[in-house]
Amino acid sequence: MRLSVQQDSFDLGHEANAFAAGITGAGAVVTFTGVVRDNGGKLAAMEIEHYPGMTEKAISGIMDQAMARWSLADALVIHRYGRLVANDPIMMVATAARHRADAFAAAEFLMDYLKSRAPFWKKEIGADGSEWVAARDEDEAALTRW
Amino acid sequence: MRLSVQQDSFDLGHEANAFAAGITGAGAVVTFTGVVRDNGGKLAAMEIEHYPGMTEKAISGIMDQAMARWSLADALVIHRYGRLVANDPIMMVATAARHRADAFAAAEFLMDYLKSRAPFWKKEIGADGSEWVAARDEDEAALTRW
Amino acid sequence: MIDVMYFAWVRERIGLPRERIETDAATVADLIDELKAREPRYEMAFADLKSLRVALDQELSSFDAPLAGVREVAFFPPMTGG
Amino acid sequence: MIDVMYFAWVRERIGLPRERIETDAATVADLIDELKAREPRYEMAFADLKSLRVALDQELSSFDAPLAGVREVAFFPPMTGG
Repeated sequence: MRLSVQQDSFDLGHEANAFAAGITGAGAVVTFTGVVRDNGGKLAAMEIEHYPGMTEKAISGIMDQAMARWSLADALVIHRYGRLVANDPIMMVATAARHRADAFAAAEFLMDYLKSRAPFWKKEIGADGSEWVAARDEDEAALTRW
Repeated sequence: MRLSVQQDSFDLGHEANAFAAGITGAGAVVTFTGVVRDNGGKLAAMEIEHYPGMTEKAISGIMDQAMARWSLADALVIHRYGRLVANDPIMMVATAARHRADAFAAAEFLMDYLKSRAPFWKKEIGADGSEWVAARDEDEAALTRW
Repeated sequence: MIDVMYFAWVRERIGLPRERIETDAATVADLIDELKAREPRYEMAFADLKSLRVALDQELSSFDAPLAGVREVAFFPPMTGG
Repeated sequence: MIDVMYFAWVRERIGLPRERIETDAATVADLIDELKAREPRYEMAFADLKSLRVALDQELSSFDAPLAGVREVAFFPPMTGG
């Protein structure tokens, strides 16, 4: 199990390969990667603020829950903060399990909790000003299924 | 949209990066990779037989359905046939969408249909003989949710 | 004349991957009855239809489907891809 | 003495990321009332509690939670990670 909260970028392919190489006995590997959308060219940059200390604590707690709830061989979460531009990777989740249903469910669970329970806040910076990204009702609603 | 039915191995990281680099405007990228399990060291090799022609036709049909049903920016399926050994990648699915729910749903849909509707048959070769992998009832049942 | 193909353990039991067959069978079920009457290895391969699937011209189909116009019939166990 | 932290637009409205506050507030809600009474920028930041979240010692909590023993209080809008 690995968690990294980092300012630096990361390489999806490199991380996916390293994660897959580390697991044994698990036939199913799922990855989710979030990428900065350019909003049709209107986005100049994205600033991600976080709450150092609580971020690691909250995500570790979410990962422990996922490991306990599904038969996971391993799990990985990488989440960036700081200034990002369009097409930068924002974050990544990876899960490995014997059966695909577990790997998919755990990855979706981790994503749903990261969206609404990990202390990150995104601000979109455009040519004509900047704006904090509003939380989506459906992200909060997504938690009720777990 | 890309489909490859191939004997050669592939590199998860390379494919994931190439897929992610090709999409624009999509914030969510999901990959699923199936890996040959070693069954606690009992597996010597896995032979995957397929039905050339029908394989491509069936998978293309499944991918068209996924593209039509969800708002996907792109989709990728790679599936191998021939002789594989433990820890070899068997197949891979990737989906990209604006929102994560679409990317996850489409990837699970593609996997469920690949499992039970694409003409592949796996044979496990062990030290004490070989055996065709039996279809699992839950794989067939998984199709009813779509 | 029709191309008949066998995959996985169906191929192994029958002992060949494909053959061309001269038949007047109206449906897949009729063709299966013809094949079973030929030799024990066919009878063995087609003993349990519940464990078999059929594709007509590379589309999954059913045992009561008509064969008129069909060029390629394939028999195989449930798929185990992914 | 308690550490009070502000994130995202709460931080921007109040104009600082953290401060140490001498308070006898019994609950989070009491602390908010104290802060709002100080200056308009606090009143503005805490105008709509439905759009705010609070963490006590880095755990999500509620506005009616007691502050006894708490060392760090953080106010922020709903999270938008992932």
